[in-house]
Amino acid sequence: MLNRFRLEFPSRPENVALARVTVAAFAAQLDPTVEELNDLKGAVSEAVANAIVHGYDGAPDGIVIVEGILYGDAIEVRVEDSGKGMEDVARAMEPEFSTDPERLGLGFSFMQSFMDRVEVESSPDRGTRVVMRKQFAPRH
Amino acid sequence: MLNRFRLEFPSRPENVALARVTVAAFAAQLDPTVEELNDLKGAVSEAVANAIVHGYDGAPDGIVIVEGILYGDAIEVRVEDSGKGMEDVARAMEPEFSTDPERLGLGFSFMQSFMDRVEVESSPDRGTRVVMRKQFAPRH
Amino acid sequence: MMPKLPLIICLAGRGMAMVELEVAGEVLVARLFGEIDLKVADDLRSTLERALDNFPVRHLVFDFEGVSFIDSTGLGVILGRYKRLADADGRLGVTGLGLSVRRVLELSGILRVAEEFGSRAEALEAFGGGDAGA
Amino acid sequence: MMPKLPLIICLAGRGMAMVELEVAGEVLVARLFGEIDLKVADDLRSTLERALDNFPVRHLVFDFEGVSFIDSTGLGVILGRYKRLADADGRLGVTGLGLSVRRVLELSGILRVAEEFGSRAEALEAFGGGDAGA
Ligand SMILES: Nc1ncnc2c1ncn2[C@@H]1O[C@H](COP(=O)(O)OP(=O)(O)O)[C@@H](O)[C@H]1O
Ligand SMILES: Nc1ncnc2c1ncn2[C@@H]1O[C@H](COP(=O)(O)OP(=O)(O)O)[C@@H](O)[C@H]1O
Repeated sequence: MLNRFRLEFPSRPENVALARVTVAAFAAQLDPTVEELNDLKGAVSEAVANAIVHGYDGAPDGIVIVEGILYGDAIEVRVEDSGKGMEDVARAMEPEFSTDPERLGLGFSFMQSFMDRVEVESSPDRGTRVVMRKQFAPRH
Repeated sequence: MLNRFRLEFPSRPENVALARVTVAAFAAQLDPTVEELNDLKGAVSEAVANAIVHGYDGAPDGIVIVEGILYGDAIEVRVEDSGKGMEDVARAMEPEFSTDPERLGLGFSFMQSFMDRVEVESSPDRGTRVVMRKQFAPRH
Repeated sequence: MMPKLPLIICLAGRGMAMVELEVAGEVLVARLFGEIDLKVADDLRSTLERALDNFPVRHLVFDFEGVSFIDSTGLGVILGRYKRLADADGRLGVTGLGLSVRRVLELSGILRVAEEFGSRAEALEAFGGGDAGA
Repeated sequence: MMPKLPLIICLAGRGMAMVELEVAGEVLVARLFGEIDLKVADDLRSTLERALDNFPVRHLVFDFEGVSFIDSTGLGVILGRYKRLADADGRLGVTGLGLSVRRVLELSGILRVAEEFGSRAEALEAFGGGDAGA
């Protein structure tokens, strides 16, 4: 059986750090470099912040689910909310597209820079799932 | 709504550290002292190691669940397995009682030293749940 | 002449300073600390806004030396404040960039807009903020 | 005279040394590193057993300086190895105790059995292990 975890928490801003730390501690089993770990934390932060800010519109009582799975030297991270979802994922993923003028619209771009692959499934009123994968440089 | 989390992972030895780090990151929201955090990590380590070693007899494919809830300046941590359980919890909790000659039988004693309260529910073949509580010194 | 502003310290949550502000002449210098993410974004934004409302600031300097992590939410707060000043020829200075902070400043394009300095003192000198923060 | 054993380094998982062993005369000195919990317990146990099987060790010294965490699983590995030697008047030395390690050594009663030293060299001198590890 592959190693994996599932973490659930309410959509409170202070839990973005919880998600980052948990994913980093899990990924530490692959002995990643500091840069790889920073990238991973960055991607998790973007996805979880989006779940809270957009998915649940900042309400603190939504449930965010973060899962991690190790495949050899690669990690897959899934971030899921049951929030408002998106009509047009492709549009949302365009750099500098944001529905919030206070934000940069760079969350998905950052995830794509930090990880090797980013897939987003979303449906309006049902929620959003972001599945990201990163291959670490083999350390053997 | 109180802040809380739920973490699930398979009963692999490397996940004891994952549980420690996640609980510590969650508890960090209360700004605990280094000693309080060390105690908390120690208690989590004992309970999760027990779930793996005793609950699942070292098999790596059982599911361990760790939950944390913040109540004001206190934290409650629950560690749960669906493993073999115990006939006699009171006996198991006696200092230096162990069913494994390679172990010290001090796990529950440590949990009791590290936390303010430790409650154990267990039933043979159903599993075990350890509920622990620790009040942090107010930091305001 | 603007009086030098006594240090403003803004606390993030329980006891951790997330930003320290100083106004020197027309320059607002913000030293950031810790993890700049959604948790501190609202407080950081309103602290900076209050300073911009109350002092005739033209230029902004951010010192990231104490920052261990920042994401696009945190960068949005910074860029948003700079936008208030950019139309009036305001300048944005950054200093103290560690590896991970530099990476996201680069990715976000902020490093194309901002001027990087070796220290707060250098930034202040360049922006005409006098000797504060030296 | 026993030859001084070349350093044995035992790797825990991917690249992190969890214990370094040295035999000096009748003393086995183990420097522990990192988090000593269930993850490394089996490897640590068998590494120590192998050393005890292959060298005429009477006394044990554990240096905890590099240890950031240890739980009762880890302590069990240490005490279990010491039990092999205790009947033959073996002595147990500990050194490098940080706050958290000291706390669990105290709670477990190990500090009542073990002798604490200021350094590995002092322990070796007390146990007659010659100049190794100095
Ligand atoms: N989990 C989500 N739920 C609903 N909408 C989302 C979610 N994540 C992203 N979006 C939408 O996609 C847009 C772009 O996201 P992103 O690139 O992260 O930029 P930003 O968060 O700065 O707006 C958001 O403005 C939002 O409209
Ligand atoms: N999660 C569990 N499932 C089944 N049995 C358990 C569990 N936790 C503890 N026990 C039983 O209680 C005993 C005492 O536990 P503990 O005080 O932690 O000491 P140790 O783990 O060193 O044996 C164990 O030896 C085991 O028989």
